[in-house]
Amino acid sequence: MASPESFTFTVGKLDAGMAILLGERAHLIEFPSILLPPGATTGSIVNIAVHQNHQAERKRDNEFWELQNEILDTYGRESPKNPDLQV
Amino acid sequence: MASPESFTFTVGKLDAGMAILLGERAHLIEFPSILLPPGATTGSIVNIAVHQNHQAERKRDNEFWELQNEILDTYGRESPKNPDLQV
Amino acid sequence: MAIPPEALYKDIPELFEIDLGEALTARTEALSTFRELGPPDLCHVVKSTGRAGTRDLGSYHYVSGVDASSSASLAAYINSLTYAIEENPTWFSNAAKWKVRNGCYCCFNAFSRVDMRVDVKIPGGVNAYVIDLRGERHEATQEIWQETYVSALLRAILYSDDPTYTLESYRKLDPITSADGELRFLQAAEALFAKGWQVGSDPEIQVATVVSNHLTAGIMKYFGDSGRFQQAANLFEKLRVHEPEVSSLLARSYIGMNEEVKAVQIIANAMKETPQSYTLLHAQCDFLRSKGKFEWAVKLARQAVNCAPSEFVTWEKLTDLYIDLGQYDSALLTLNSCPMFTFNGRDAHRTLPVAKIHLPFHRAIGEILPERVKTEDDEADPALQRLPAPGLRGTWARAYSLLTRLVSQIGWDELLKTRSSVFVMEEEYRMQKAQSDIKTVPNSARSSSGPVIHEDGTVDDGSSTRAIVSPPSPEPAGIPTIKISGEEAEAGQEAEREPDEGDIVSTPLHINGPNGVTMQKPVQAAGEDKQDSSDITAVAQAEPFSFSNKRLCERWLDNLFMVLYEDLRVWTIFRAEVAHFKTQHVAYRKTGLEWEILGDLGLRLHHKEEAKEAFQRCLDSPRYSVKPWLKLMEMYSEEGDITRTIQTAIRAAAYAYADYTEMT
Amino acid sequence: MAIPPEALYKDIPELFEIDLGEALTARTEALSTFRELGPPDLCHVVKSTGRAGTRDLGSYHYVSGVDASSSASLAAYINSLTYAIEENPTWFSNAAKWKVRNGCYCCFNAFSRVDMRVDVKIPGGVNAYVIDLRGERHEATQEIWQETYVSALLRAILYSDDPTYTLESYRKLDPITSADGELRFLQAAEALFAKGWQVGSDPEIQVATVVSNHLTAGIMKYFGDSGRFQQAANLFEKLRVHEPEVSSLLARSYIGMNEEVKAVQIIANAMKETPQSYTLLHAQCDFLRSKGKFEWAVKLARQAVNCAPSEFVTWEKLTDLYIDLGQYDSALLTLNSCPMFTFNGRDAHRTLPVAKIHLPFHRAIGEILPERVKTEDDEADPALQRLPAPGLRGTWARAYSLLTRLVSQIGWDELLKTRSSVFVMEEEYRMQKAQSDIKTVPNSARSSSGPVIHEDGTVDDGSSTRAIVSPPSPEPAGIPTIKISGEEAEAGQEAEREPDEGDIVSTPLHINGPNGVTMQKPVQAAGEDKQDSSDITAVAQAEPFSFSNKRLCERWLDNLFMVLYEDLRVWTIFRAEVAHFKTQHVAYRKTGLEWEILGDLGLRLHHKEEAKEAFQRCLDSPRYSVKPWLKLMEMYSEEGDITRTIQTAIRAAAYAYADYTEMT
Repeated sequence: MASPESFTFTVGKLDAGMAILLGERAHLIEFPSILLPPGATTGSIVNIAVHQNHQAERKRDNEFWELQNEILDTYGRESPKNPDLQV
Repeated sequence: MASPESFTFTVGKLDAGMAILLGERAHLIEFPSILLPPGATTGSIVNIAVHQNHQAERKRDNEFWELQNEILDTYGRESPKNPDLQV
Repeated sequence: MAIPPEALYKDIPELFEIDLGEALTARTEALSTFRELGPPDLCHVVKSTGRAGTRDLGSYHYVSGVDASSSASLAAYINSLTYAIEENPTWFSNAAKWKVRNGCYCCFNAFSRVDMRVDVKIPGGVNAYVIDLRGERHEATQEIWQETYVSALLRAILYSDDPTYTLESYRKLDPITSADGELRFLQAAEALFAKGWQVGSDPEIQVATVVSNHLTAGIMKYFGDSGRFQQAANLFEKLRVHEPEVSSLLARSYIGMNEEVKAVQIIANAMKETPQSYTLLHAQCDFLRSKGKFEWAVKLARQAVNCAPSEFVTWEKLTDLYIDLGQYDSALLTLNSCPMFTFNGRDAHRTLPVAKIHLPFHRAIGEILPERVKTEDDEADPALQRLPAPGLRGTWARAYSLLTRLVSQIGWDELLKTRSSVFVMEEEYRMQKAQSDIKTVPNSARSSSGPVIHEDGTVDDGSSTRAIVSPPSPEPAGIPTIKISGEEAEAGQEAEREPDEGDIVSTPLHINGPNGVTMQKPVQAAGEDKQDSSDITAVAQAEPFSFSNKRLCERWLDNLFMVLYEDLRVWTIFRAEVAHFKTQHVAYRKTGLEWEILGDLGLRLHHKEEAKEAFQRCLDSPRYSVKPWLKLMEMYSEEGDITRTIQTAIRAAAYAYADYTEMT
Repeated sequence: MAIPPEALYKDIPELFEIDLGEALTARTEALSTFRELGPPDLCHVVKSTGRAGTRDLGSYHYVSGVDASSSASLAAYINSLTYAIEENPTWFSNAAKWKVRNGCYCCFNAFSRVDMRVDVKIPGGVNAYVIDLRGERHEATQEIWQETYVSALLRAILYSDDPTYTLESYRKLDPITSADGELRFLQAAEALFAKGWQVGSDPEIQVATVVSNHLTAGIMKYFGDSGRFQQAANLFEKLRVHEPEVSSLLARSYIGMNEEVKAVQIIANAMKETPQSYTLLHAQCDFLRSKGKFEWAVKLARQAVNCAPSEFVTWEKLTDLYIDLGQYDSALLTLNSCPMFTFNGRDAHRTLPVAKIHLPFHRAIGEILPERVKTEDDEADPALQRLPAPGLRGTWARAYSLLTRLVSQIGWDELLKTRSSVFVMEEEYRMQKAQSDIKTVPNSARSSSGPVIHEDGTVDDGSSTRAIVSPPSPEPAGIPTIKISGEEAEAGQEAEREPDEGDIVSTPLHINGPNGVTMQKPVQAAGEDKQDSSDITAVAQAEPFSFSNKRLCERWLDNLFMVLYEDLRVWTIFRAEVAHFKTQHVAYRKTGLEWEILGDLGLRLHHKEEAKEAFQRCLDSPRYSVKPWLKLMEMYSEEGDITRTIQTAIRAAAYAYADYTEMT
């Protein structure tokens, strides 16, 4: 079963770090308080929507492999030559 | 400072119950895995948006006070009368 | 060292010290371990002959119900002990005359967390002082005395008839013996009410509040047990002016007085001031429940959970209501979300080795009771004695009670079906995980994140930090290891239950469920802390579940299912035996203790009639045990059978008297 | 019981048992407590005269470096002890002739978690068997022998020069004395490589992996210390076929051989197979760092954190790089996110009371060294001895090291500014909370949710469940209570630091910072577990923070700031004194131990030159201590001062020899 687009929870308890959110069917979760909207208090109802950001993933992966290539180009192409000693 | 509309995190570690999400500036949070999209894995980037649902709050509060009124009407209006004994 | 008989009390139990004063020292050292109300009062005396060469004796006992409102009243108690020593059997005897030389009464003040001490020299003076948690002495103030007085009263009220609270040499006096005493109690309770949260609360309460604590529990119990709520109501009327939440107690008092309309109005008004108070919501909820208005009640219970999601009692109430409504899925899911609290038990003294224990016993009352000696009636089949359920305490006991209620309504098979429809089962979990592992995880990463699994199957999961790894659920204190006839419950192992050696039946019988269907052993559910099971490798790259409509089962709840399985298995065997012997017209024999255990088992599983029969069978044997009488007393009382209630009450009172409870 | 001198070993340290065989029993009982590599081998013998009436003596010592690949090699060691007993001083003496009657060698197999035992009777047979964690005997297989051999080698490599590992009567032999021995080690390591994770890992590693464990650490140390990476590289070349992650070790080996291009290529190729391996990312990261390519390195370090957020080392590396880059805000925030692990220390034997300790000491080597007796040079000012930093272990020690690096770059004042700009400070937190409390919370709810706060300020926060309340951060093991001249650090209390009685200066001096600015004592930051501070009432209805750009400071990090403050305070006073005495042309006197402590302090704070001076001053005193020589040896070595390096190395070797390290 696919997850819904958005979850609805009631704020049950609020601390500096974590909040307890209560959902339907006795669902209880710990949720980081810092993600809640500024006005949220005990008893508030919040909607939470989580989506995958495929575009950002692609961008990040591209940057990573570009960096790998740069490293390889810079440091992995040639072995140092023996110095040519003039006697 | 007001919270932004949406937060972006990278999934760092995934367990059956909780996931570790990593944000900018070494921000680290524990997040309920059940709220993540079905395809999310370690390394996925997710956007999280949390909004207060004022409408649902009003609806809930209205229902609560209606219930209170019903209870009061049903059980709190009259004291039982002494039975009228016919001798 | 031999204790001469002429040094003993006539009627009072006592323990003789090995080293003089060690009981006081031990109590002082233990003070900082008292978290709540503290243990009963300690009364220590030094007995002496006054003769040179005879060693003084240190003797102590525990006592509750003594008026601890002033040094004079405590000194009076110690003085009363001087007349309590055994008289010389012959007046002209040359045996030494023992007297109480001095005494020290210790009474824990749970509000200020100090020990009140009264030293009495006989003859001589009275010296009262306070010992704090670091063992330092202080002056006692009038406020301290009041707090001490109330602390002592609460212990007397709450500990005296608590069957789980046993203490050697514990003397129980009636704490309040006059209307005047009652008035003083009420006045003191009013003065200290705002501090009530400091004395702690029931084990099922996470955070003591001004209305959920031992003080309020003591008040409600004292007046509730005697059905005289008027005084309590008067008290709460005054208090709710400052504390709107007190309305929940006031409302309950009025309901106890059959003043329902008034109670409803009080709740409605208070609700406007404190709509977030779960105690208030519960008071309203209980009322509606008593009227059968479950739909309304469940809404309030849900609201209470929202207000206090960290409290066990809010989830418990909601679960109960889902059972009332027949919503068993929701009941199980709600039960699964109950927070479990470590069970600490009552504050206790440290037990010391003693030179002698003296427990005087009188024939007069003893003639009604059986001999207090161990006989074969005190033996029982190991299978009965090792049932894990009696070991449950606190929140686990209460959660188990919900589970047994559930099973008594829908039956074992239906319960298992419900369970597997709401919780992820072991096999599903493993298959799901296995697939993810194969798809996403490179070879080397398999053992790189998650616990280190050794070849021998043990798991070394290292230390984790708070923010990174969720700590495992606390090990349910009080649930013993479950052994099913010596065989460990294996995860994923589904097997027809076969009784073998060690079961209570000597002849192998099939285990028949209530409908004649064979009873299935429960499959293990996939729990939150399955990460550390040796058969599942935890992997960082594992995908999340796609069962979004199913929940992970808490480990403690899984354990309770196994406890329930044990109870049901034994019960089923027992009933099958009874039926079998009946059809054979053979007498079914059990020892007194076995009948007692079976009675408890029947009660746990809500089989009242069979439990009653079992307790009645207890009485056929001359076993010294008060429990059957107490249980039968409760049952007859509920049935309205006055005659039998009184008969059993008399016997229960006799047992209490033999255990140093003095009724006035 | 007196131990006759003729029963003692000539050269080997030993402990004599009170009860015969108790050392073996104690080890068997402790087996299940060994979590990782286990303790050094135990060699127990029974000495006897053979005469009737003379009691046998039980003697044991610890030893590492013995070849544990077969019962024959262990038996050979025990046999060697028969020649080690003191000769009779006069041959015609009538004193009893003591002999080793039998011996038992115990060697812990960390892979299979069993103890290998070899019993030898002299004269007589050899009996080898395995004792498992439950104390049961088993047959030894060839595989078990191989694992035992490697376990013993790893202990010899990793424990022998670990200055924090002290053990009485510990004899250290060279584990590998020939090229053949080295080859055998490599072959065994290859065979057991896949099981390496079972032997555990460094205290800073949360989860041992196939490339992060004591086996890989031992290999890298053994070959790395001698700069002979070729053999290690050969081994890893073979292994990486099965385990791509091994490429990280291979690459490090090539870098150690100055084959950088090859290393880079290996990493690049392996990265394609296992891009999620943090060890691989770190190998690349370290290489780039050595080239000064910090911008590239930090990207890899960030990626490593994403892959392994539960590992301390990934956050540590990232923090280091932010310091390299001068991004101090990010450094502090990253440091704050480091997971902290409980420090367990090395597996240890249980210390038993002994009848006698025999530590033979020879004049020949002793002439180079000072007298091994306690003198006033072993005394030190209490202020120096109570510095908390030396007590730090594991992840806390490493995190502290990052903090001192940070402060050495930006200075104390700048560090405090950075701190208060990224973390919520106590006062801000309290004001924010206080406002929320006043606005939103009705009177009765104040004490209704959150910990119960007693009148005396103690807090009873009750038990919580995993899902409901986050458990408090684990108390950092090893950080002692910080007392600043006896005064507790008070939250929100900002005060000019004034030295008083107990400080190392006798004359009061101002504490001057490096720039002549007075040093400020740090204000406490608002931590995650502030909920249980008595001055802040936790309230369910509290609003969340509006400081979304500020973070809550972890309690352990706050503690480390206080530790740092202590270190800096003492250092500042010390340097001020030095300057003062110099201008007065008065000799600045300190004891040997004090100079040693000041040297350590200087090193911690990255003041190398001053630390070197302090250690040199240690040498002026005749104090028996190897530390100054070791530290100076490292410093001279880094400076390339060959002569001095050798001189100090000779002295360090002399100390090691006097401590029963036998060099071949």
